[in-house]
Amino acid sequence: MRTIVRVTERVQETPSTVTLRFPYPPSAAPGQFVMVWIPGDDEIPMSLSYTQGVSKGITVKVMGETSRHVQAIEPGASLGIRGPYGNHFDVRARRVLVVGGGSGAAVLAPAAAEARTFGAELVVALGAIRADELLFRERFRSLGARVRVATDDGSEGHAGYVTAVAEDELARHRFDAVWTCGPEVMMRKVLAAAEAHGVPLFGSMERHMKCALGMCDACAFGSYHVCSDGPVFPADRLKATADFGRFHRDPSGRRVPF
Amino acid sequence: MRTIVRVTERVQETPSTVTLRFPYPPSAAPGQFVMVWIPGDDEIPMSLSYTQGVSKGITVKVMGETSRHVQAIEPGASLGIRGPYGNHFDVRARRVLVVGGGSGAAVLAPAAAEARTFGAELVVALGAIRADELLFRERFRSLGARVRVATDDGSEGHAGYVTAVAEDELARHRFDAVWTCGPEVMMRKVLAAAEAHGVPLFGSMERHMKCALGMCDACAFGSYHVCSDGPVFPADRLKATADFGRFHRDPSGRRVPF
Amino acid sequence: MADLSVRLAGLVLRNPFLLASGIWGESGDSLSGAWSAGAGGVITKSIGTAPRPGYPNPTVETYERWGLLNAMGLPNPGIDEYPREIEVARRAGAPVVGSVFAGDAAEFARLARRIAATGVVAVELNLSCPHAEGFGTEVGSEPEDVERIVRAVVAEVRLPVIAKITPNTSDPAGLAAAAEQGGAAAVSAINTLRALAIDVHLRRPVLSHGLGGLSGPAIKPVGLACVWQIFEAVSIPVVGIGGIRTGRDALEYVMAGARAVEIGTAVAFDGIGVFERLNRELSALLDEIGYARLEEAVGAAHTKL
Amino acid sequence: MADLSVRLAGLVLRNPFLLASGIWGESGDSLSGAWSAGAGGVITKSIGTAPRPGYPNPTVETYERWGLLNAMGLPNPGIDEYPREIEVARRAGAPVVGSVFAGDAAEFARLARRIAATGVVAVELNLSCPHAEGFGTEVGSEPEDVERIVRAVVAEVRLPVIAKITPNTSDPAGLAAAAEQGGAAAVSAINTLRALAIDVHLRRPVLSHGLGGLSGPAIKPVGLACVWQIFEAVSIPVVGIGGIRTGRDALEYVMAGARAVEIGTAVAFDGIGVFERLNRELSALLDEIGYARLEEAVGAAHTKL
Ligand SMILES: Cc1cc2nc3c(=O)[nH]c(=O)nc-3n(C[C@H](O)[C@H](O)[C@H](O)COP(=O)(O)OP(=O)(O)OC[C@H]3O[C@@H](n4cnc5c(N)ncnc54)[C@H](O)[C@@H]3O)c2cc1C
Ligand SMILES: Cc1cc2nc3c(=O)[nH]c(=O)nc-3n(C[C@H](O)[C@H](O)[C@H](O)COP(=O)(O)OP(=O)(O)OC[C@H]3O[C@@H](n4cnc5c(N)ncnc54)[C@H](O)[C@@H]3O)c2cc1C
Ligand SMILES: Cc1cc2nc3c(=O)[nH]c(=O)nc-3n(C[C@H](O)[C@H](O)[C@H](O)COP(=O)(O)O)c2cc1C
Ligand SMILES: Cc1cc2nc3c(=O)[nH]c(=O)nc-3n(C[C@H](O)[C@H](O)[C@H](O)COP(=O)(O)O)c2cc1C
Ligand code: FES
Ligand code: FES
Repeated sequence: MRTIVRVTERVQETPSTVTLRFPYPPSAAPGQFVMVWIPGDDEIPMSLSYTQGVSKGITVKVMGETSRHVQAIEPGASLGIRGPYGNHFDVRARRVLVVGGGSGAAVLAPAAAEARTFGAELVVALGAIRADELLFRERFRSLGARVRVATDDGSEGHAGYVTAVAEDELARHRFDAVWTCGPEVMMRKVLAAAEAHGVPLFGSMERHMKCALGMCDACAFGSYHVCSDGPVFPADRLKATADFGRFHRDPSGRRVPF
Repeated sequence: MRTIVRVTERVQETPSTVTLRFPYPPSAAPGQFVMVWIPGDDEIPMSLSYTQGVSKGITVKVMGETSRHVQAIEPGASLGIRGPYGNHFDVRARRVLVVGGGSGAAVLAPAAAEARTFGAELVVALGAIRADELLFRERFRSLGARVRVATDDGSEGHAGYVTAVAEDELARHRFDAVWTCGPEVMMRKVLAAAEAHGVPLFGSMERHMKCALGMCDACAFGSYHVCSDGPVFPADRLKATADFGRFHRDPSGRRVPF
Repeated sequence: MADLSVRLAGLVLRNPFLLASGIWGESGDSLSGAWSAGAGGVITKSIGTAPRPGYPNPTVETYERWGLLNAMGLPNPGIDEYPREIEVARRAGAPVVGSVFAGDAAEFARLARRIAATGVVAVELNLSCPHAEGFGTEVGSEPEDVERIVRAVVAEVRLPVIAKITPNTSDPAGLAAAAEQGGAAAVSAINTLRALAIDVHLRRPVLSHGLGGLSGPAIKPVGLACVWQIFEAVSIPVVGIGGIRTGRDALEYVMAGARAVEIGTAVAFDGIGVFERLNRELSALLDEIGYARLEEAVGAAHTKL
Repeated sequence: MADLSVRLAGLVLRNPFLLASGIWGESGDSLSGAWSAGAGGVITKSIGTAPRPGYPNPTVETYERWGLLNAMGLPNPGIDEYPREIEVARRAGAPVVGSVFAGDAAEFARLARRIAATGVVAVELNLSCPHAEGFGTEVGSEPEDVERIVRAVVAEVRLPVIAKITPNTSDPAGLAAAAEQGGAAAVSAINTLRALAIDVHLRRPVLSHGLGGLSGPAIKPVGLACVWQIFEAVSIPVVGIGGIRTGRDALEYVMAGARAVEIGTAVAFDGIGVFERLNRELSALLDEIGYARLEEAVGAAHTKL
């Protein structure tokens, strides 16, 4: 069963990223995702970037044909939504280092927002290819987070990978948790750093998804399914999974290297 | 869905009538019936003669092959039960004349029992072919009812039909309600008498039953279905139905005269 | 308020909701009761040459809240007695469709002629009961048989002939096309799916006949697929059946290609009041979606694939 | 504690609950995960000659709480890549049944030979997927085709061959008998029922492929009827599939004639923990009814009619 929702709002977050808001009453926790059906086109997994209240949101980065179509959607258009699916971040942490690369910030922002309601202290390490692609920087700031940025082209903040910023923060401060989402190579590095400093890490994973019901095996990730055992995995599960950062599966189920 | 129950008790009520008790938790009201499946044999409608608590009961008169099989059932045997179905007597009446012919007392006894818990005054007119076939006479008495009997062969009480006793009671006393169950010709007469004295009457009807779900039309009774609109009908519905006391339908749906 | 009336094979129905065969269909009073309750038309129990008591009980078994198994065994009063029931329903103003079942084309034709003479508005052929030896599915599973039977009936009666197709087949569309070939004015689908219920404590099937037919919400997706495939294969109208309980269910069938629908098990689950609710729900839904007339929605989902 | 082990076509399974094809079946880790979770054996996703991405999403649609529609489109990594997944599962100790699909007997035989070489304990032939053009139902709906395909495969492999039969047919028993004739060691039934879901607001089918297959509790009575009919028609063992969610469901299939059962949609509805619960429930139920061994119950309901 899908619920057909009408898009109420469209926000161009960055040149390549758009947020769509729509009324969707089921309760959701940050980290959870929905399956978004663009009628006449594909259905793709999207983290909820707004989880509180009835007006939920997704924040979509252009990756290919379907995400381009999603981006082109205007208020008034219909989407089919099912979910939310999957597990979520434990938002009752006290001092959290949030490490986001690219569209990874989409799932981290609502987690940060909910953590704030529990009084968490937040440091956000945000990476993007260019300054104008830094997603949700203002949103993190307005939550009272200390935000540090990294850009591939050096147009703002640290020139290079956001992992360096994360390593620096972990070296200087004590954290109770690291939350991360982004390219798996990035997450591998953040994991290594968090481990070196003894900080529990939770990473949000992506795999090709079809059923989102823990059945079809499309999202197999070692002995886990990202749709039902994830998308948020603790460090030990990530480390125990040989495919982490190395292999994913294409829609036919073939194991392909990143 | 049937529930398979084990018969816990068998009571020979009269030479031709047996009560079977069995645990069946669903709540039931007097007047309602269950479909009783004798595995390997037929499934037939039976009023609940015991409606209170978990231990329900049915009281079966031998009419043909299946009711003979039901009678032969001993404690420990399995029955399939579904229901209870249908409507029920309104047991919050104050002064009730209960008129039962033959196995009709099976459905009237639990109604009388529940009416007593609301403090009703009960007069019972009970008819049978012979004195030893008077069903539930002691049960009515132990409820504090005044019981008058009629037997076809005159072996006890009024010699002749129980309708004469009912007419006599209606002529002498004021009642708030008449409850009746028995052969339809009998109920027709009781209805006429109750009407003559302005007393509301409720009669419990029987028709051939298959689905008991108000679907198959086997129990069609004019514009009603006995299984879902009945089995208890108020006088006006009985009177409005041309078939009452005149026609019933056989298992093929043919209208046949009584 | 959207217009729910539909034209079906020359008939005009006030709404698309027909009482399905076998439900409230043995007595004239029940047929007219369904009409008063809001049905767009009523279909009789399937009538045969002689009276039949049907199978012994248990003849039905509910399956949780989403299905119902039955093996009634085609009980019916027979064609000699049944016309009086049709007369009762007709006098009440109900458009009555006469359903018949038979073992071969000649018997179908004889029965159809007799029932046509009672003033019914159309004849539905039960080519699809899954649990009666010698009838239903047994005569309606091969396209040639379907075509021959329909042709024989069409030659005998001037009324629209509706062929009721079985879903217990690899090719429902092929059977429907055969019915069209034989001259059917419409096809209806689906009848029940062959099914079984077993009681593990008693170690036996529940229904006295063993095998029965599954109806109710459980079969809706199967009925929709049949209607969809049939709609693509024929140009005569399709009547959708199977698991319809809400206005939305009905509209799904209409968009899959049905011009009208039949309502069976919902009467058992929700009572005869279901017709009024179906009318209300469908009308509200059409308003919401923006259809002025139900007929505009027939087959609407086919344009999209 | 009743003995749940079953012998099936020369195999001995620790319990009758096999992971059905298409569920947790693309990766070796998932197959061994199902085995660790308590399955009696695991069946691979149906594997074809070349990698197939399957249909675009939406590929599944849940139908209330009692059914699931899918049109995955037979995605699979292809027979060249898949053996490594089987190897992973085998190393974990799981008895793996290799499922294959193909467009004709020769391709079936080739695929069966290749998958047989990977150390699987049996081969299941998907003759029954209802929504893949050129495969499944399209090659498995005629007895002659079924017999020819099975015969071709049996000639190529020494392992037990299980023919998976479609329910989208008028005569499942005839198809099973044809499989037996062709030399199948067992038949399994049922695959999904052809089905459709429509979204009335969007006026289109929900699944990208339009037609799909219905599985889950909704189809249990249909699966039971197929197994019942097949059991009466063949003497090779039957594997029951369709809507099994509880120990009682499984025992119904066993009493209808199944020696083992497959579990599909229940994994989606209840999680992989369903295998442990099924074992527990079935064992308790057998104790309650008074069976020491599950095998004693096979076909038990047939003696009663
Ligand atoms: C749990 C989860 C949450 C996600 N959250 C977000 C988010 O909040 N914002 C965001 O921009 N992206 C998110 N994604 C990724 C997003 O689903 C893909 O970027 C999107 O599907 C691309 O579709 P496409 O047709 O545009 O790309 P394609 O051109 O089809 O492919 C581009 C990339 O997207 C991947 N992709 C395509 N289809 C799927 C699918 N069904 N499931 C998973 N990946 C797919 C491909 O593997 C490929 O790597 C999430 C993915 C998952 C699994
Ligand atoms: C609502 C209702 C409540 C009833 N309550 C009682 C009761 O408490 N005690 C009692 O002794 N009897 C009761 N009966 C009557 C009882 O159902 C029949 O006497 C019984 O079915 C006879 O079955 P048989 O096979 O022995 O008789 P048969 O030899 O088959 O027939 C004898 C008579 O029983 C009738 N009968 C048979 N099958 C059915 C059926 N499926 N539905 C209805 N009538 C049937 C026949 O029409 C015939 O008149 C009730 C009937 C109904 C409709
Ligand atoms: C109790 C019962 C009796 C039925 N009898 C008949 C019948 O006599 N003739 C017929 O064509 N279909 C008969 N059917 C099938 C229905 O007309 C209908 O096709 C089927 O039940 C599916 O619709 P539903 O899901 O709305 O019930 C019967 C169905 C039920 C449940
Ligand atoms: C998502 C999904 C994928 C399936 N893929 C296959 C397949 O590849 N091969 C096959 O033979 N059956 C496949 N099936 C059918 C199942 O194996 C099973 O026969 C059917 O789902 C009925 O069982 P269930 O009700 O327990 O799910 C699939 C079913 C589902 C739900
Ligand atoms: S998407 Fe199907 S198992 Fe996760
Ligand atoms: S018994 Fe079927 S309608 Fe009453």
